[in-house]
Amino acid sequence: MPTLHIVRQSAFNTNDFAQCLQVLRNGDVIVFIDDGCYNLHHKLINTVDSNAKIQLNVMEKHAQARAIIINKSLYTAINMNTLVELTMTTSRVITWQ
Amino acid sequence: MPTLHIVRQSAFNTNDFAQCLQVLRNGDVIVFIDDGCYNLHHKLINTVDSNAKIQLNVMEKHAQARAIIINKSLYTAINMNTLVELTMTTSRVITWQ
Amino acid sequence: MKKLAVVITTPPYSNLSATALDYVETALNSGVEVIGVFFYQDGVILANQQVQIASDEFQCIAHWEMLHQTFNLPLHLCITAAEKRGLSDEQPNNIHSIFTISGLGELVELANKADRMVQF
Amino acid sequence: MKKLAVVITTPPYSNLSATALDYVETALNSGVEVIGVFFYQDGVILANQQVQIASDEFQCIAHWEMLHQTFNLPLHLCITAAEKRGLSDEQPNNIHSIFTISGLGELVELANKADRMVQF
Amino acid sequence: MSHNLQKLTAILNSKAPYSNSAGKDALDIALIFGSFEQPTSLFFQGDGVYQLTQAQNGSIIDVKDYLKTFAAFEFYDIENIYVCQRSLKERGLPSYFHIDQVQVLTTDEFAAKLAIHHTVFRF
Amino acid sequence: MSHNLQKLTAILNSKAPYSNSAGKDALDIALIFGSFEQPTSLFFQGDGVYQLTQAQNGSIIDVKDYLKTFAAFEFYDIENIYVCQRSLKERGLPSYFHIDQVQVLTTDEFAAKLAIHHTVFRF
Repeated sequence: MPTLHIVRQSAFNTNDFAQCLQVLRNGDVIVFIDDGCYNLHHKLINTVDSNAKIQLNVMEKHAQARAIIINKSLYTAINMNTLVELTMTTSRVITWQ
Repeated sequence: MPTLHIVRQSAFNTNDFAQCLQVLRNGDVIVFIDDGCYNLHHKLINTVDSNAKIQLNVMEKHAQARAIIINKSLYTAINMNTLVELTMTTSRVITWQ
Repeated sequence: MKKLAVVITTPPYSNLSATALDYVETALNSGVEVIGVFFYQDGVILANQQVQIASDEFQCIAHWEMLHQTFNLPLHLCITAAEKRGLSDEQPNNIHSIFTISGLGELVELANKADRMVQF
Repeated sequence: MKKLAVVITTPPYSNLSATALDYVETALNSGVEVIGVFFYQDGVILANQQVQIASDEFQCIAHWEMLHQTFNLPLHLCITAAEKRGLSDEQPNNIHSIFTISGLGELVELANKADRMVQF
Repeated sequence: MSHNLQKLTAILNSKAPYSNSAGKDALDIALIFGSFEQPTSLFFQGDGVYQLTQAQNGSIIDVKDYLKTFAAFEFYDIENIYVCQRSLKERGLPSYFHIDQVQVLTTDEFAAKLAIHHTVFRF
Repeated sequence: MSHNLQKLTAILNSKAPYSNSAGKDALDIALIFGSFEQPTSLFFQGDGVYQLTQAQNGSIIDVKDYLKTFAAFEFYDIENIYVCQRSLKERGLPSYFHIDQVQVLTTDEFAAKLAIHHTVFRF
């Protein structure tokens, strides 16, 4: 029953991503889109428990527009089709904006 | 040449107050209004250098509406007339919203 | 086929609403049944016919119109949120005709019928 | 007497704009010369005549109208920001008559003439 | 209207009550879902917990005090009201509120409760 | 129009460029002040520093790329462009930018520069 978390805000600017991290559960899926892509380089990302099997995805074109480099060993770069699929294959969606 | 800093956002929610603190100079004046009143109980307030003679003011009715208790040994409770006066007696105003 | 409903709360002059449009269009093109898009909060400003966006900027509304027509996509406007922002169904040339005037009851309906509800 | 100018960027359906109104009214009542209020960003929505606020909620616009009339207070509407949000000076019943249609040049003028410029 | 009583809706409140209209917009949704007899839970996290603080008074700052309407939740059968303990602690807030039936949950409990809902709106 | 060349205006940018229209709204003000020959300085702090990042491309996400207009600052005699070093460091950003003439300042220098201006707009 994983939750899809769509993260749209920069953690450098607002508390939204920190709140998202508080409700993360094993097997949940995160997708960073819009200004959420800045979180790839925020220290909060290091607090994600590596044993919790959280999938970390980034909307590739949103990162690219912002000249944000995606470390592909940590993040999966996805497109909008994959986000639509993830919406349907997870059990619920929370948008952090 | 003190600056008047009008702080309108909760530091629990956004980075604005942290940015305000970065540009504080000796003798500056802070007024917490609107959701800025929540900052009275945020730990960032402790980073204000007590030697820098920063005046800390709170819009009393804004705090009261939110049931925020004002520690009057630390903060001066002011009304809107005082905010207008401070606008004129300081050298510039920055609104953090 | 799974049913999707979308709530849009971000204003048309922000790129956030272009993302929402991109998402809905991608869903429709990939065969997902989008049972409705509900505009709430600042999302309602999109429905204002008088909105003027510089011609060299992205024309969000024209794109929504195309989706509405191509896929028969229902676009629901929350009238309470709209009235707070100066839209009126009693004035001419005000609310764009591709929108259905709705209340929050429609959101209940969408939440009930959809397999998944996503907020943008 | 010192001259004050105010820029308002917050929307009328937020209490932040009530604070702005309170500030301007207090300044006027205490004898400060308010040379103008400039509405920008979401602040422009206040000028939309079609905005409907429930009758038991605070009627911001009625209060601004009173200040405008009592103190001859200039209220400048940034037309570019307004057009992005669906206001139009070419439509009837659209922009409230207490506002002057202005451009950002007016903000330069206000910044020049005022002893102090405050943003709300 | 098709009813599906198994479909649970959560409304997650993250904004303080007055400077932002999000709290009121979320309340309107909660009451509509309640009036259509949809099972609906309310969650308060981050600055959203300020919506539950006792002794607030919006009338001082010209806000029509929508927080008072929270007293109607029982009438609408909205009985699952959860607040994040960590958010309260971070803000130095007590665990008593202006309405009854508020359950204070640890982050794990809060996350687990949220995860039983089919739809989550966040304001 | 009455000119007072001594009156200095600062525009303090605090928002990232795309999801929020604040950067564009601030740019419009900067260019108008510039065209009226008002001495105007630009400050970038917090997420505002992302407006200066090299190699961005808004066209990928359907944004008309107003950042390109930054190249016109010189033409408008907007030559004082300051960025907060601490904000850059916190975000792991380098000290090179898509326009010239950007001065990287320590927090103390940044604060001191801001304090010579008569009017400060923050977006």
